[in-house]
Order: sequence, then structure tokens, then C-alpha cells
Amino acid sequence: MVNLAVNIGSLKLKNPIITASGTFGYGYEYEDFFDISRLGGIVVKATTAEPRDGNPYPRLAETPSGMINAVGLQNKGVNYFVSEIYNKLEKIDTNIIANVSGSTVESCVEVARKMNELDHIAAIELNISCPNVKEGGMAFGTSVKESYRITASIRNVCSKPLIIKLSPNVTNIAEIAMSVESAGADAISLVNTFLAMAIDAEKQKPILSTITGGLSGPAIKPIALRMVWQVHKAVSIPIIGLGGIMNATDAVEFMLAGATAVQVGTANFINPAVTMDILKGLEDYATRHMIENISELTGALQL
Amino acid sequence: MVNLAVNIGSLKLKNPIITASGTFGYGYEYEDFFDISRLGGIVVKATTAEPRDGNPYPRLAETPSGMINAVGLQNKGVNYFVSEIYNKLEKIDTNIIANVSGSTVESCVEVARKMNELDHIAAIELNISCPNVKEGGMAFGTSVKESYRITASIRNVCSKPLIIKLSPNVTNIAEIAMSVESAGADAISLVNTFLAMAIDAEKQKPILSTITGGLSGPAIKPIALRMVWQVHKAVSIPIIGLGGIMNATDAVEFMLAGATAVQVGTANFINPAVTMDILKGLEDYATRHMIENISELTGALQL
Amino acid sequence: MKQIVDLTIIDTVKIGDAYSIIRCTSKDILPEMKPGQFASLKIENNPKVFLRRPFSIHDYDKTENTVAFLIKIVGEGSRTLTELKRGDTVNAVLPLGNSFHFDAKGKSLIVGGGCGIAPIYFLAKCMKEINADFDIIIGGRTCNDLLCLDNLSTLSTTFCATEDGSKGSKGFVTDIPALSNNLSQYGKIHCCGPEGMMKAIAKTAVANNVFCEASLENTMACGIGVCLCCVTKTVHGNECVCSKGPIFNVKELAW
Amino acid sequence: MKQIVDLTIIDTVKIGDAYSIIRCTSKDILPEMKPGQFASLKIENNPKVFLRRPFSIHDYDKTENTVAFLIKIVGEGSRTLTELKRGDTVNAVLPLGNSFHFDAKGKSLIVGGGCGIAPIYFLAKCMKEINADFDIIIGGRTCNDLLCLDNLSTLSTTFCATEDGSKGSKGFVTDIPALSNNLSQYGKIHCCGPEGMMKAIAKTAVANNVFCEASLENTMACGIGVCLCCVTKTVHGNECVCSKGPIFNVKELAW
Ligand SMILES: Cc1cc2nc3c(=O)[nH]c(=O)nc-3n(C[C@H](O)[C@H](O)[C@H](O)COP(=O)(O)OP(=O)(O)OC[C@H]3O[C@@H](n4cnc5c(N)ncnc54)[C@H](O)[C@@H]3O)c2cc1C
Ligand SMILES: Cc1cc2nc3c(=O)[nH]c(=O)nc-3n(C[C@H](O)[C@H](O)[C@H](O)COP(=O)(O)OP(=O)(O)OC[C@H]3O[C@@H](n4cnc5c(N)ncnc54)[C@H](O)[C@@H]3O)c2cc1C
Ligand SMILES: Cc1cc2nc3c(=O)[nH]c(=O)nc-3n(C[C@H](O)[C@H](O)[C@H](O)COP(=O)(O)O)c2cc1C
Ligand SMILES: Cc1cc2nc3c(=O)[nH]c(=O)nc-3n(C[C@H](O)[C@H](O)[C@H](O)COP(=O)(O)O)c2cc1C
Ligand code: FES
Ligand code: FES
Repeated sequence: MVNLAVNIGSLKLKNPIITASGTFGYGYEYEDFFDISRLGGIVVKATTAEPRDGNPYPRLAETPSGMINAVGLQNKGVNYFVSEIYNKLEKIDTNIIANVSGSTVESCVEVARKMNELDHIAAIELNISCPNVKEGGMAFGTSVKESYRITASIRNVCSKPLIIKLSPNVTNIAEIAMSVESAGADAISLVNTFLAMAIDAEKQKPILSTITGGLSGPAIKPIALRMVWQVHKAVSIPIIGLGGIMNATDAVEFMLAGATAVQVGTANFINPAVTMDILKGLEDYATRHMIENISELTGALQL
Repeated sequence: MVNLAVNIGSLKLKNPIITASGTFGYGYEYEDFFDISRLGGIVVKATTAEPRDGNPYPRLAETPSGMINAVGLQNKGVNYFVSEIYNKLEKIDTNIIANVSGSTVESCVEVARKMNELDHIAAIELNISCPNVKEGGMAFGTSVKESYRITASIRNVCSKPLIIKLSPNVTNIAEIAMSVESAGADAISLVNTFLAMAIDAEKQKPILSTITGGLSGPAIKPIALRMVWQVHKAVSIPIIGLGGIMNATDAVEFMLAGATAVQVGTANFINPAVTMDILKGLEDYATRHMIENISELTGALQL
Repeated sequence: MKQIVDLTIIDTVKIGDAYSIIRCTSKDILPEMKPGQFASLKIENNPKVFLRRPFSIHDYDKTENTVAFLIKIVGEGSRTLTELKRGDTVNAVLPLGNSFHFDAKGKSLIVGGGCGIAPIYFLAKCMKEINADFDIIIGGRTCNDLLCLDNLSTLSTTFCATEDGSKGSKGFVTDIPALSNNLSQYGKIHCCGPEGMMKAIAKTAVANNVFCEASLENTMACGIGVCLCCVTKTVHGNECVCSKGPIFNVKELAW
Repeated sequence: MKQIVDLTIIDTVKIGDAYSIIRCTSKDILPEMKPGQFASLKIENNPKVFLRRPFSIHDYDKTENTVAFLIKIVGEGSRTLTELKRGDTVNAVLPLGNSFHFDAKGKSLIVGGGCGIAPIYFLAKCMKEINADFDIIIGGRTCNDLLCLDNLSTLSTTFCATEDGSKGSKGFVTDIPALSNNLSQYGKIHCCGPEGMMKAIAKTAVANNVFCEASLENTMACGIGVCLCCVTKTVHGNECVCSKGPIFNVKELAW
């Protein structure tokens, strides 16, 4: 029997498979497909202080082994979340992680403060990396100073485990990671999407209403893996790795590179039950390699 | 009849299709497959001041819609190039562009100075973006100051059109582009490869001898396209776009985003004659869209 | 309940160059499906396709445990599907989305254009089953785009229009008298087709104060309402076509 | 001259679970090929494979205009190739690389292990054509890995070894007396197989002062010497296996 449990600081996961924000709704949308309480955790879709209608259509472009989205943090705001959504999440027997987003430090603090009061929210993931909003978002995640400032501000109001989700659109990811670590982050998740663009050559127009959007899927996996590796060498807080994970092998790769847990995003669209395949595959892998505790994989890359 | 000719500053190309450095050898390796003089230009493989044996094997990992290489600028040095290779290039009736690389400004200057004396070298592409060498390389391309310094130094010894090849591994590509423009670059080519990593999950080891390498191929196209678009808005010198171009549609997309010409890299490995298919497709596209001069496409994206 | 199922192709029928109907079964009992709902099909063996592709339920036979799709070839995904052969499998997530709000009260009108005829056939079949009174109008560019005309005609009075006049009346479906003059005879209109066509119908319907619902298309990633990529502008803000639709009361749409 | 050709599969023969021989032709005249050379095959319809895959020329028949490959299934690319059927096409760049330096002077030895037997058959056929005097040794883990044994035996004396002793002598090819004791009877040794096997042979050959060449494998991107991904360490520094090889005099290798 493999022990699949891992810890992200004080956050205990029954297994390292978490679903990524924006790709798994609030979880219950997937209840038809499998028992979602079997997940290690669910990061629910981004919540902002005010309701947001998101970007205009079109918001999606397919690319080689990937997709670009330009959703733009559409959500009904934190108050709606607290009053209408939270009670449905209480029934889900796994870690529910809130994804806090916003265009100003103050608005993120407001959301975090409200989320912090909800018992069944196991942790807060601060999204400082959304490429699809005009202000804030990625701007926080691409500056050492700004990423420190916003992390420290959220830390102030957040007694739950605080995970900072980094943007990959930077020259030096390790620098940003160290900055949020020193600002009090309990963990780091990376990567969010890469700023990208798709063009309709026949119409001679951008495909997305916002011209650029965020690239996700297997296309970005090699870069995401490199960043997890670099950050693993630079910080001592746990890392949640993601970016293009489609199967158990991909998940193992991220763990070997230094991730304690992983998130699965775009793959949920291709196969709504993919996380269960990954979980099964991870267990098989551990058995095959005679690994007792899956946590042994973290950073176990042999050089 | 479509006029396919384009100008990169004073450099005149019979068409916008150039082959990318490191993916087309010295050109003559492809003579069996098609008449290479039909290309708009050929960027030959990187030349450094001293001979370099490159990185140890393995140097290659396949990834979703892409590949990672860790060649590490293997070449026999500029003197060998001048005495043994150059005379074979003289016979090729298209623009031969030298790709100048090195780990110090001085060594790049030395190569550029020698290349500058060769009549049949039409232009110099300075590679400040190789992710596969310990010193220099990408380090020049990820700093505004360093990229300025090296560009200005090469400009001093280079009377030929000077193209600076940028690294995509940066937070703000437009900033770097403006820096090399102000240092005297005649054109910009982007992108070089993305720093990436591949792991063999079964062996629990990195696939590449150097752990990380450079990602190329269609996987990176959406990010490359976004960067060309950003740089197009920021500078007024011509841009040569590349990154994952596999067919004529891809080439058109790069031109619409702001490229005056394009380079084809990894695609040459999948189909050694792909550039001729792209050329034909570009001509068909222009005919279909009633475009008389292909240069009309540059930056023609409708917003 | 939504399911992920491996469908096995029983037969494929080409209709002209551009369309194909693929009929499938499954070793398990297919979930109940309603007209207007769709499936999200996985495209295998094509490196150019990454995401699933949405296709309306063209036909569903509970007793025979079959489901059919009418597919227009417009790109790599649809082409790959039409190249599947008897015995091949295709993975589907289904049934997705809401369904047409049809009933047997009064007289209804069903309008389909081009591959918008796909859900129309299943709808007409279901309406016939409840003995509803309804007319059908279908349209297309040429007679080759008038899909399933014969099958539809067996279900109820079917008018048709082609832009080139090669069959039925020449012009758009909106030129057919049932739609242009006599609209108030209908209690409900259900339509599916090109957006331009549906907008024109919606306009007349609203003017005549007739209930009208339209089946929207959109590019989709998840198909189940989580990615928020497939939104359409409604009077309530952006709503997902895959989960709040694909069938919308045209009054709700910001058309 | 290297060419890009669409090959049409004439037949495929499965050998056990792990191997397949695919024989192809082309509507155009295939370029002249020599033993030891390889082709770079494009894998279609598999999203998991991006680059071409190199395979040795297992057989080439000029008069019949055919070329054959012996393929061991090790991953997605090789599996996809072995699933091709008669009439399917596969795009190839060929012929690539150098070839074995064989001749009819003195007596030669050919050694093949596992799927390293692929180029060995074509080599033996060509040596037979010039009436060369040669012995063949092949080895494999079990008798299932002793490929083409019958065909090889018709060409010359063929010894074999299996690790489990299920056929021929038990052990490695290097345990066969021709290799272990009698090596100096040979003027030249040509080998292809697992690196460990070739290194062992090379060691004995060098010790006995016998010319020995080995066919190397490597992961490749371009196959024509431009990407510099497929290097092997030689006494002259890193050299490309695809263009300077795949056949190397073992003395040149930094083994
Ligand atoms: C709910 C729903 C039900 C549908 N039902 C059917 C059906 O029953 N039969 C049928 O043939 N088609 C149907 N479609 C459309 C079908 O999904 C698309 O034609 C298909 O996804 C195209 O995939 P492709 O890979 O062949 O083309 P792509 O290569 O993806 O696209 C080819 C061209 O078609 C355009 N395109 C792609 N998807 C759409 C779309 N959804 N709407 C408009 N233009 C598009 C692209 O912009 C591009 O120009 C439906 C769509 C939705 C959302
Ligand atoms: C010049 C040359 C000639 C060859 N001739 C033949 C031949 O005639 N018949 C034959 O069956 N194979 C031959 N090979 C090996 C063949 O190219 C590989 O088996 C094939 O590329 C694997 O592709 P894949 O997609 O099936 O496996 P992948 O999914 O790419 O790899 C599966 C596993 O095999 C390993 N692998 C992949 N390529 C190689 C390689 N080149 N050498 C060693 N291990 C590898 C990988 O590391 C991985 O563990 C030759 C290779 C070269 C370089
Ligand atoms: C449609 C879509 C919506 C997303 N929305 C969010 C979001 O609201 N908050 C967030 O932090 N990340 C969001 N992401 C990013 C993902 O959580 C994830 O970081 C990214 O997609 C990379 O992982 P993947 O390749 O596995 O999808 C979104 C991604 C997609 C594709
Ligand atoms: C094997 C290989 C070797 C390369 N060598 C060089 C080089 O020597 N100099 C250089 O500037 N770029 C080099 N590149 C980068 C390419 O020129 C190109 O910028 C990159 O591959 C992106 O384009 P692509 O996706 O079309 O391949 C190399 C790329 C590959 C794949
Ligand atoms: S396709 Fe994802 S929300 Fe509709
Ligand atoms: S595979 Fe490119 S040099 Fe050998």
C-alpha cells in the first residue's frame, strides 16, 4: 500500500492531485463523472471583490497541444460566493482552496479576509498571475517588489495556509519565488498561463477579443517543469507544480522536479475524469518503483 | 503575379522565407531536397570565436508539439568558418546570414569583425539568446543594459545589416527590443528557444545532459507570436518572426503580427523541403487575398 | 446524468461532399437524451486537434441504444470524425446542455438552416411522438445543404428554401410565407442555424410577440460550464452556451 | 542522393509481439541504398510523436523497387509504424548516413543483436552478392529475439546465442567461440546491436588487432547532420551519428 498523503505546510492532502483554478468550476460540476472527494484538493475558480463579467467573446483559441483563454476572471464576486456558493462546497469532503484575484492589493485583501472566515476553505491561493485583466493580475506577479507587497498584505489577514500562484512570464522565476517566500507565503503554485496570441490568418484578425490571452496545456509543460525545478532550488517552502499535466507520468515529472503536489488544469477539458486516471497511475508508479510514501518523489531527480 | 520581395533595412530578400540558425546547417546539406537559392535567406549555424565541442550527449528531448535541444553552440570556430566553409557558401545565390555567438562581448566582436569582411555574408545575426551555454548567451538577451552594450559593440565593427536575435525568456520583450534598437540594430529576430526541461520519469533523471535546454517547435508559436506583436508596437526597425512556423498560415500570422520576414527552424527536421511548401502557400495566400506585394501583410492585423 | 462513454460506430452515411451522419451505440446503456442537447466528442489520432468538439444529438433511439450525429466538415476535427469507420470508437461526454422547450400546446414552428438541421430532426421526432402540431422549415445555400429533407417530411409539413433556388423557394428561410407573413399562427418557434438566420427569425418573432428560442454555437473547451470560454452576451451578462444553453429564449440574448 | 519519398506499404509481417517487418515500394524509382544506411520515417496521426524516427534499411531490392524495415516496438512511434496496413503510405527521407565498409578480401564476421539484426540482413545479402566469405553471429534475450535466423542461414554460416539458452548457445554472442577464441581468422568485423554488446566485441577486436566497425543508435531530430543533436564522443570530438555514422570504426569512438 502506497501512502499518497502529502503536506503543503499545515495543509494535509490525502493525495497530491489538486484541480487547477478556472478549469474545474466549483467542483460539483464534475460530480456526474466521479467522486470528487477522492481529489487531494480543489482550487475553485477565481473570486474577486466585485462581480466581474469577464472579457467579451471570443475567449478561446486552440493551439498546437494547447489552448489560449481570455476569460478575464468572470465571477459573481466574493459576497455571492459566501452567500450562494460556499454552502454547496461545505459538503465536499476534500480541501477546498479559494483562488483570490483582483486588480488592487486592497480588493485582494478584502476577498482574502472574507475567505479566511470560512471554515471549509482549507487554504487560500493568491493569483498574482492572471494575464487576462488590464490592471493588477500579472503585474503583481512579474515584479519582485509588487509580489512581496501583495503577499505580505494578504498574509496579514490570512491565518490559513497561503499559497501564491506565480506567473511564468518573467525573466527570473526564482527571484519572485524567494520574494513571496520572504513575504510569508506558505507555499508556491506555478505556473499560471503564458501570455500568448492567436491570429486568424484568413480573417487577418486576432482570434481573441482581448488580442492576447493565457496559454495552457501540454505545450507549456517543458517550461513549467523547468520553472518548478529552478524554484525548488531557490526556496524551502513547498511547491505545487502545474502546467500541461495530462497523465500520471507528467505528474511524476513535476514531483521529481521539486513539487510536493500538482494541479491539473486543461486536461480536465479533454477528459473530465482525468484526475482519477492520474491518481491511479501515480499509485501504480509508486508500487512499481517500490515507493512507500509518495512524498519521497519530491525533488528526487537524480543528477 | 505576387511580389514576394521584402527588405530588412538595406538587406533585400527575394521572399520572406529564411531558414533559422542551427536548423539548416550551412544550407548545402539541403541541396539534395530542393534548390536552396530559392530561399529568401539562410542563417547559418552559430559561429563562435574559438572551436566549441558543445554539450555532452544527450542533447535532445521530444515534447508535445516541440523539442528541447541542448547543442551548446558546437562549431569549429570562426577561423575554420572563414577558411573551410565560406567558399562553399559563396556559390549559394541567396542571402547568407552569419549567426554570431559567444560568451563574452569581446569574442562576439571578434567573430563579427571577421564575418564583416566576407563579401558574400549579407548580414549578421547576433545571437544574444542561446539558453545552452553557461556564460553569455541568454544572459545578454535578458538584460536591457547587457543587450545594449553588446549590440553597440558589434555595431561598431559591423557595416553590414545587423540583426539582433532576442531571447523570449524575459518579462518584458519590448524593453529589450527598444534597447537594441537604440544601440543601433537594423533589425530584430525573435524568438530564440525557451528555457525548458524534460525528465525521464522511469529513470528519475533529466533527459538532457545539461538538465535544461531550449524549447522550439509549434508549442511555442502562440508565445512567439505575442512577442512579435508586442515588439512591433514598440520599435520601428523591421522584425524577423520565428518560433514554431510549420506552414504558410503560420508564416502569414507572424507577418500580420508585425514581422517583415520569417525564419523556419524545427519544421525543417520534420520536412526538409518545408520552406518550399511555405513559399508556395504564401504565394497562394497572397493571390487569394489579392495582395500585390507580400510586404503589405506586415503588421496588417485588423483590430 | 452526464457520462463519459466510448461510442462504437455502427454506420456512417455521407451526404454530398460536406456532410456525414454517424450513428453509434455503446455497450452500456446510453443516458437519456433530449432534443437540443449535445455531446462533446474526442478527436483521436489528429495532432492538429487538441480540444473536444461539440455536436448536437441528431438522433437518439432509446430502445436501440443508439445516438447519431450529423457532421458538417469545416476543419480538422469534423473531417477526422467523418473518416471514422464502422467498428471504430469515439469517446463522448454526453448529454450536455439544456434542451428545446417544446410542447403540444398550439402549433409550433421548427426552423433549421445548414448543419443547424442536426438537432432539428431529433426535435421533430420527439414532437411527433407527443402528437404536437408543427411545421418545419429548412434552408440551405443549395439543394445539397437541405439535409434530411425526406426524413423530416415524413414527420410533418416541411417547407424549404435555397439561396440559389435549386430546391424549394428561392431565397432565405425568412422569405417563406409561414415565417414572413403567417408567424402569429404559431405559439412557439424553435430554430437552429446560422446566426444571421436566427437573428432575422428572432426579430420577426419578437415583433409578432411569438415565443422563440434559438440554439447557439460557440467554441468550447470544457462543455460543462466550468471554463467560461463559451459565453454569449445576454440580458443577465455573459452566460455559458454549453451549460445555460445551447438553447436560449431570444429575448434573453443581447442580439 | 537523399530524397523525400512517399512509400506505400506492400506487406507487413509480425514477428512475435515485439517486432514487425514492413516492406514498401514507391511509384518513383527509389534511390540506390547501401547496407548500414537508414531512413527517417514520419509518424502520422499520432499526437504524441513530433519528430521523425530513424530506421535502418533492412532490405532493399533494386529490381523490385522495394525497401523493408525491421521495427521493434519500443514506444509510440514504432508502435504506430507497425500498425500501418497494406496500401497505407509512410513518408521517408532516405537513404541517410554512411554504410558498412565491407569487401570480399579475407573472411569477415557480421554480428547482430536484437533489432540490431535489421541492417545485418541487408549487409549479408550484399556480401553474398560479391561472393565474400563471411560468418554471421546473432544474439537475443530469447529465441523470439533471434530475428531472420532462417533467412540469414541461407546466406552463410550463422551462429546464434540466447541469454536464456532457448536457442543456440546459452549466453551472449561474445561467448560464441568464433568471437571468443577464433577472432583473428577474420579480417573485418561489422556489428550492430546493444551498445554493451558492441563494446565487448570492440574490446576483443582491438585486442586481436582486427578491424571492427559498429552501427550506433542515437536520438535524432534532423537525420542529415544539421541539428547536431545526435552526437557521439569520438577521438575527434563530438561527431553526428546521422551524418558521420551511423557506422563508426570502433577505434574512432571514445568508448
Ligand atoms: C452546441 C453545439 C452544437 C453543435 N452541433 C453541431 C452539429 O450537430 N453538427 C455540426 O456539423 N456542427 C455542430 N456544431 C459546430 C461544430 O462544433 C464545429 O463545426 C466543430 O467544432 C468544428 O471543428 P473542426 O475541428 O472541424 O473545425 P476547426 O478547425 O475548429 O474550425 C474550422 C472553422 O470553423 C470555425 N468554427 C469552429 N467551431 C465553430 C463553431 N462552434 N461555430 C462556428 N464556427 C466554428 C472556425 O473558426 C474555423 O474557421 C455545434 C457547435 C456547438 C457549440
Ligand atoms: C541510425 C539508426 C537506425 C535504427 N534502426 C532501427 C531499426 O532498424 N529497427 C528498430 O527497431 N529500431 C531502429 N533504431 C531505433 C529506433 O529509431 C527507435 O527505436 C525509435 O526511434 C523509437 O521511437 P518510439 O517513438 O517508438 O519510442 P520513443 O517513445 O521515442 O522511446 C521509447 C523508449 O526507447 C528509447 N529510445 C528511443 N530512441 C532510441 C534510440 N535511438 N536508441 C535507444 N533507445 C531509444 C527512449 O529513451 C525510450 O525509453 C535505429 C536508430 C538509429 C539512430
Ligand atoms: C479556461 C481557464 C481559466 C483559468 N482561470 C484561472 C483562474 O481563474 N485563476 C487562476 O489562478 N488560474 C486560472 N487558470 C490557469 C490554470 O489554473 C493553470 O494555472 C493553467 O491553465 C496551467 O495549467 P494547465 O496547463 O494544466 O491548464 C485558468 C486556465 C484556463 C485554461
Ligand atoms: C537544434 C537547434 C539548434 C539551434 N541552434 C541555434 C544557433 O546556433 N543559433 C541561434 O541563434 N539559434 C539556434 N536555434 C534556435 C532556432 O534558430 C530558432 O530560434 C528556434 O528553434 C525557434 O524556432 P522554431 O520553433 O521554428 O525552431 C537552434 C534551434 C534548434 C532546434
Ligand atoms: S465550454 Fe467551458 S464553459 Fe462552456
Ligand atoms: S540528427 Fe541532426 S545532426 Fe544528427
